[in-house]
Amino acid sequence: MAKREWDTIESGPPDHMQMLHPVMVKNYGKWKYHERPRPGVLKHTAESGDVIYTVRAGTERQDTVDIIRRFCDLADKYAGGYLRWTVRNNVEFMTDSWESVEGLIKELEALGHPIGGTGPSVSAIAHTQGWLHCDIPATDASGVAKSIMDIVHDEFISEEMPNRVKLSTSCCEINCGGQADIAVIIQHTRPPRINHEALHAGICELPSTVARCPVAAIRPTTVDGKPSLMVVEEKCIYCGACFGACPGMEINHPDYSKLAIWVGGKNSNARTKPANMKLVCHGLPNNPPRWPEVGDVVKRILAAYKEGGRDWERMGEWIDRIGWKRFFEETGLTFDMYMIDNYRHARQSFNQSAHVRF
Amino acid sequence: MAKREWDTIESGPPDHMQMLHPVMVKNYGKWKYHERPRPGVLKHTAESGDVIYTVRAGTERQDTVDIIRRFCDLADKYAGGYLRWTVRNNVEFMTDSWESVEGLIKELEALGHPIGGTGPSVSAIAHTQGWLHCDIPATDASGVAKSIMDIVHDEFISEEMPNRVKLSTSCCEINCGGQADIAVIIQHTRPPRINHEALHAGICELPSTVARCPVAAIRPTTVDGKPSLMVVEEKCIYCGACFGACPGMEINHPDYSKLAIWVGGKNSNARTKPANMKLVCHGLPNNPPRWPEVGDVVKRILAAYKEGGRDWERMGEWIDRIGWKRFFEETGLTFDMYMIDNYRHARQSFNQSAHVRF
Amino acid sequence: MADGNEFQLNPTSKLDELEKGPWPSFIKGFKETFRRTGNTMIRGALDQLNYSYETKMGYWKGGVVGVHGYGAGIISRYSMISDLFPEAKEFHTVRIQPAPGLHYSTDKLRELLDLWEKYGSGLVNMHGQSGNLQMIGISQDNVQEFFDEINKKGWDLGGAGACVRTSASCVGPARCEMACYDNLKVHHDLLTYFSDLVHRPQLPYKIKMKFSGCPNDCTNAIQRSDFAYIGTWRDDIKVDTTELANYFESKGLDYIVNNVVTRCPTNAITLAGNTIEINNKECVRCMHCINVLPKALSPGDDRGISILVGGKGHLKVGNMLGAMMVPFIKADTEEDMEKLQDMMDEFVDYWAENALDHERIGEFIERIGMHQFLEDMGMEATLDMVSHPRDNPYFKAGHDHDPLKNIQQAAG
Amino acid sequence: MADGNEFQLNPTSKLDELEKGPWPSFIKGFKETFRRTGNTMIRGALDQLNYSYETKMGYWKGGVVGVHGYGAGIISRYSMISDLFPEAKEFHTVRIQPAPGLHYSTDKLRELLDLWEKYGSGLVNMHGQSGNLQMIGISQDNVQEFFDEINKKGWDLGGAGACVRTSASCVGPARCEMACYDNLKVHHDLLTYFSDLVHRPQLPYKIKMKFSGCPNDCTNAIQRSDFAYIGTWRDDIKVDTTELANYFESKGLDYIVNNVVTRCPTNAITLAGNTIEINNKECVRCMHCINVLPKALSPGDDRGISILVGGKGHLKVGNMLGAMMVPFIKADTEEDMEKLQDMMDEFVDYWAENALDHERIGEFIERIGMHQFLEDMGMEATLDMVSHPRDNPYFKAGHDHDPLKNIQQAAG
Ligand code: SRM
Ligand code: SRM
Ligand code: SRM
Ligand code: SRM
Ligand code: SF4
Ligand code: SF4
Ligand code: SF4
Ligand code: SF4
Ligand code: SF4
Ligand code: SF4
Ligand code: SF4
Ligand code: SF4
Repeated sequence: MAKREWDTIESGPPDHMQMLHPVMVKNYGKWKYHERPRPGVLKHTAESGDVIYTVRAGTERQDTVDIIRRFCDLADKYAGGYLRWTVRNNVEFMTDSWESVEGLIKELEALGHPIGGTGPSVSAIAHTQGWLHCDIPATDASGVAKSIMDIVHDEFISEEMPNRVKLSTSCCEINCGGQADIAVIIQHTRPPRINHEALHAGICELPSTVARCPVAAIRPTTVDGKPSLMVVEEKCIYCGACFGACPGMEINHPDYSKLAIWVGGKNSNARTKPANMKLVCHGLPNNPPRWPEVGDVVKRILAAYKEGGRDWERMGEWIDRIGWKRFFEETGLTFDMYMIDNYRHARQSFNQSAHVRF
Repeated sequence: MAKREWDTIESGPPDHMQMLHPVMVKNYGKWKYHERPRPGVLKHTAESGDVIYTVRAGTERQDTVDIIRRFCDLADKYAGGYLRWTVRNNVEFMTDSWESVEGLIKELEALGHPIGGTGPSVSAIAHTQGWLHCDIPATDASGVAKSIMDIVHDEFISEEMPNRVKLSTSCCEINCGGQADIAVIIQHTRPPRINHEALHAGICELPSTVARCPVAAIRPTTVDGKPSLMVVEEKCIYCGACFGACPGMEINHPDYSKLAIWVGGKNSNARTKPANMKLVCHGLPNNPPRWPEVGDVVKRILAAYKEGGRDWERMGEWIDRIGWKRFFEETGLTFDMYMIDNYRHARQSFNQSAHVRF
Repeated sequence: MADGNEFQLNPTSKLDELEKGPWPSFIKGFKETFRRTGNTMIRGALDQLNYSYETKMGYWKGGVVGVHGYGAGIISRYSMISDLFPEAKEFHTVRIQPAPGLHYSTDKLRELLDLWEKYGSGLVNMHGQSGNLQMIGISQDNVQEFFDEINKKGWDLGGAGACVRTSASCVGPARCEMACYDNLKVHHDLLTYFSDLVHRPQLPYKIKMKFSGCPNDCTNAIQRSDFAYIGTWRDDIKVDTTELANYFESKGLDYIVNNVVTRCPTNAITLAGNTIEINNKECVRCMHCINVLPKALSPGDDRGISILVGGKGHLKVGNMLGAMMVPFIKADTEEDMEKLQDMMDEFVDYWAENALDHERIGEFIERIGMHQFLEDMGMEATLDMVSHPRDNPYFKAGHDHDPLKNIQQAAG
Repeated sequence: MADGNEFQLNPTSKLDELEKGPWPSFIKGFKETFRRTGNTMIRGALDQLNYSYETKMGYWKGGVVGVHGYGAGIISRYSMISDLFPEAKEFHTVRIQPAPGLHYSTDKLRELLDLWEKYGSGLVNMHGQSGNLQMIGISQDNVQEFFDEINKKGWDLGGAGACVRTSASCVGPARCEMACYDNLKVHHDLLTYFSDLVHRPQLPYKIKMKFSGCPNDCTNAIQRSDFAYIGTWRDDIKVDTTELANYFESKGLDYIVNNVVTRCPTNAITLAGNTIEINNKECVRCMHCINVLPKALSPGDDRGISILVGGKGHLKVGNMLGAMMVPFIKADTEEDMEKLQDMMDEFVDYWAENALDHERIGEFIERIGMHQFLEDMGMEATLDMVSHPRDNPYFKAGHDHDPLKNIQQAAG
């Protein structure tokens, strides 16, 4: 490498003002209201009377320079040379002309990018790196994401759900994908096997690996005369936290790493407070490339919610209203013991009342 | 003592059927509905058409053979020779004649027993043994109870509250008095002083005293060459649990044992689930024989609830509706840091949302 | 001690303040009985209590007092300042189990009072928070004789210490139209069945049972007992349409809407013209609508008990409310009662064998975890047990679980 | 590797399945770019990914790759099976901080893409869950040069490891009428202010901030960040009465009742004839009514930020939601911004000095307790911080507390 001539400028994030459509600069902070002329299109009106349309489209999320350049082409052609991404990896083009909206829709659809994800639709799934890049994944989140989005495609391009539906999927229990109305997350079903060779090779700091375990199940030990670690299997809760600290704590397994489904996460403060999602199905096979069993469960849940939810009722709010018993009935899923919490705050989730449905 | 001639019969609780008014035996399990002709009087109608009136009166709770014999006299005269007590220490006389009801009311009132405690009234306070009998009390629950009941007497004999109001008071933090709409409970404000002499005298089992501490603040130590205990003051949460296990752990103090007020406990399952009560005032002086500061706070809370609560709304339900901020405003009480939970499940009580009232 | 007159009280300036005011005064009562009986134990107790009011400290300490063959039932109290107040040097309490529901006939009660006046102080606590009839103030010498006498009359001691405790029942079917099971009988039979464990502390810690006829839970069972027996029903709420119409007429539509329709916790009730409709599938048996409209609505006919486990007081973990463990069990026939007893035996035995010293069953379950508990007890997990499924991923289901079995069965 | 044609892919029978279906296919995209550029790193990555699909295991391991002077910003990945697939032996990710709100001009973006095609694989992740523009696939040799080039164009690296992380903002005032503060500016300024901590891991663990313009929290800040900045307002909801009347007309009374009046979490909204009235004292700023009636209702004028602290993912304790710590702080002027920075400094410094290794601030507060935290931070406890006061008696207030002071003052 040649001698470095550039002195780093710790510039932080670039200034957003240079990245905005002129109508957005002009009306910055002065928007008055919005409408949704059709699925995938927003219309924001400013106090000045100015209008900006947004066209939202689904993307690969694991993109390429070619894909992004095509978006840039479209932005240049229709949107004044500006575009943005949503927190859910959808791309958005802003324009003040309805003709541009129509042009964008046509061209995006021709390129295979569905228009939608607005209002009470199922938006793009938030997902994580998986086998493509992460060092601890037990599945490929991108593949699960693609497989699910293929199934819910029609719900992305329409607005027929009771309220917004947010999906996520994560390739280990850490859950970089976050809380969602429906989340598909890896679940480990046995303790890590310890690769003593690897530990002997010194790839891990043993004390910090021990410290990482939430239930103090890891203990220092000696194997073949050299320091290593052991796991007290009765204590271990199969969380995989140790694997993040130390690759020698092998938690992943082609058959014993499964998928679990969680529902009712909510992040907004609208009406009810934000809520954690709850476990409703576990032990689904990790079945690439299409994970059909996962897709089936997601479909069942969406169908029941679509049928039963009231306007503005998020997934979790709908379930709270009808009760968990009916949720399981209507989705055909089976409640079992493992869905009863037995971790630190378990008691808070017990039914501490005589309230009971028969 | 003379030689024992009687062989114990482990008879358990006596048969209740021999203790019931004939109308109650006849209509056992076949009651149809009830009404409240006036405060302190219930009228139950059976499927058979039979009617039984109940007259409920307040008592000393720490009673005497004389008091109870007078009740027996009244029961013989008006109630067929039967009577009962409620779970809140009120006495009840059952009769099928309205004249008897009137007679009972007259005579009970003449004896100083208030008629009431039914429907949406403030019923008799549940209380505990205190200095009269317990071995660990820091106050006299009977005295606090009498002082409060004097103040709320008018609310006992009328039915003007939004819903039933249940009070309790306890003479140590163990709270034998139980959860209530308003509870007055001893609160310790410093760690136990250790009476090493007493410990040396062997009055306590040291290991079980150590084990009793919820936060592992007690440690074995040696004092004057003999085994004793010590308290890690930073850890100690002033709960007094150790004092129950060992009188040498002197937690009580005339000035440093204070009174705290808790509100919103609910035991019934009506509408909302049962709920624990919450701390709203602490550090009140332990001020016998009349505890005026406690009475004042209880009065403020009752007044605000009476004014603001809706029909059928229990204390805690009312507060949930108006919000805790307004509860503190309307009662004039002051929220402070100590009212924020910092024990094991503290996080569950944090405001994990952007919901905020200004 | 006052000179001369043995019926003369010593000055109790603090306590005298408690004679004032409209509520019945226990101090007045104590003085009255002392003045009649001259039982000096009362005077001693008043003196010591007044001293407590002055010094703001308590002066009783425990010890061991019991009756032949029993390990529990007497709470012993010795004065720590008997040099000052020798008259109440010993001041033990005898805990007596009353009939379920705290029902009495005057003849049975008078027998007891007479014996108490003979052997004890004459002070009586009706009742203790657990439901005992507490006779306060007796010296060790008299305890056995007093017990033998009352035992002859059919009374037995209650619990104290690490044993099954005296229970409480609401008035139940004796007078309440809401009662969904015969809680008085179940109380009576279960406590009799457990007599050995009531009288002889041999458990890790106390066990309390409370019996409420319906979810109004007038015994505070859920909060105050390890095993709360709450009456409930499985079928539909019974509606008397005539009485319902009467309510509409007498109370008015607004009242019904504001106090019934909008107050149902699950919105199971809808207004339908001039009447209401109840969606019984959504009803959680909270009792509210029945409470407001008792003439028109009542619990269904298929009645039984919900059992909640693990309620207890503040000690160590803060207040614990019982949690639903057995959503529905029948208690009609003798066979039902046997099943109930067997089930209770299993609960108690399992806890007794595995709990730590001074660990209530609620704390025990919290420590070992609900999964272990259910597995060891051979109980099936049901949604009734929780408000919602778990929200953290730390569970160990094992890899042989097949989540699709049921779905496929339904499809196939 | 395929023989002959360097633009020829190897068979990836599993991945090919992911080319089917209506949703855009990342596999198609990868293949397209490989076919155009012949960048063998893409082929290697596809081969290894296909192998993962066959064996159901991942094959990347970490290492240490960085740029001059920085300790963070690159996620290094080495193949564990480079003997099988040598073409993606190294496959590091460069995390780049985009502009707040993920806004781009095509010219700035194209510059970046061109450089990425030159130095890296051409694969791009838009965006990572934390908000980074992630450039996936570069070998160590090229990292410094790539960074220097993009840094010249005004781009900087994001966070990774035990440092302040790249933040996320919603679209904010750029396009959203709900935005209650200039979240894009606050994000920009704070992250710039914290640049040193972004680039040089020197903290116990990661710190994330997220900036949502209003309580709809479109960045999921409360759940996913240690510091959630949520726009809010203190005065009354603004009502455009004409538009409100229009809604009543166009949507109908039923719609307003069923979707607005009955859905307010605190019943702050009442129907008043053909309009609604909002009791702003009862309003908890949940946004719902404004969401349903955006033309008629909008946040008040006295706007600012609520800060919630302690949100984070599953690790160790299960999901933690942030808790309200600062109910209201202004962020209008430069002075306001300085106050905000100072406050953040205090939070971060205090945590950094006292937390354990790998302990997020939410876990830290849970361990030391809220009292300690508030005292050390010199913060006043307010009711906004809790859903309700404590329900267990285990606190140590000390005996010098005077609960009657305020009452007496009010009276006096
Ligand atoms: C573009 C975006 C912000 C961004 O900077 O990227 C955005 C934009 C808007 N959101 Fe959002 N939300 C966006 C992610 C979110 C998220 C986070 C997420 O998707 O992970 C949430 C929280 C989700 C949760 O609770 O789990 C979110 C919860 C809301 C809500 C509350 C919905 C509710 O009832 O719970 C509203 C209010 C509404 O629906 O009117 C809202 C409203 C809106 C409005 C209507 C605001 C406005 O007036 O412009 C915007 C158009 C929405 C539409 O799609 O119809 N936005 N919104 C995000 C689009 C994501 C996507 O591509 O699908
Ligand atoms: C790339 C990304 C997933 C994605 O595809 O988008 C990601 C990927 C990783 N996360 Fe994450 N996390 C990513 C967003 C998140 C989020 C969401 C967020 O930031 O909003 C969370 C939940 C919020 C939080 O911070 O708690 C998240 C919670 C974690 C955790 C658990 C932290 C916890 O205390 O619960 C870990 C484990 C750790 O830090 O030890 C982790 C660790 C990791 C590591 C570094 C795995 C590891 O320990 O080696 C992953 C590197 C993957 C890779 O090769 O690139 N990641 N991670 C996201 C970052 C991209 C970006 O910078 O934009
Ligand atoms: C007599 C007694 C049972 C007993 O065996 O002793 C009793 C008797 C009745 N209760 Fe009760 N309750 C009795 C203690 C309780 C308790 C426990 C307590 O007082 O500590 C509770 C739970 C309190 C709590 O939630 O903290 C209790 C919660 C109720 C409720 C639910 C009220 C609510 O809305 O939360 C009802 C329903 C009602 O009010 O219609 C009820 C209803 C009734 C009814 C109307 C039942 C009936 O149809 O006969 C009885 C007449 C009540 C009246 O006073 O108007 N009873 N009731 C108890 C009288 C206590 C007293 O002297 O004040
Ligand atoms: C007498 C009574 C208070 C009263 O005036 O009514 C009482 C008095 C005592 N209770 Fe209690 N408890 C009484 C009902 C309760 C209740 C209420 C109930 O049973 O419904 C509770 C709450 C429910 C529960 O069991 O948790 C209660 C929770 C406790 C506790 C805390 C238990 C816990 O795990 O939280 C203790 C401490 C202990 O057992 O170590 C305790 C301990 C005690 C001791 C034995 C104090 C001691 O450890 O030395 C007190 C003896 C006082 C005495 O001299 O008579 N008492 N105690 C009540 C029993 C009378 C009766 O048998 O009828
Ligand atoms: S969820 Fe787990 S495996 Fe997936 S990217 Fe995050 S840390 Fe890696
Ligand atoms: S998997 Fe989790 S519980 Fe098991 S040893 Fe590793 S860190 Fe501990
Ligand atoms: S509350 Fe405490 S002091 Fe009072 S009787 Fe119960 S154990 Fe004794
Ligand atoms: S008062 Fe409580 S916390 Fe303190 S030493 Fe005694 S048992 Fe432990
Ligand atoms: S618990 Fe039910 S059955 Fe028992 S008295 Fe109360 S209302 Fe009646
Ligand atoms: S009992 Fe309660 S839950 Fe059932 S219908 Fe009546 S009010 Fe609703
Ligand atoms: S968080 Fe609020 S301000 Fe930001 S985009 Fe969502 S609705 Fe608009
Ligand atoms: S913002 Fe929410 S809390 Fe406030 S009035 Fe509207 S709906 Fe009610």
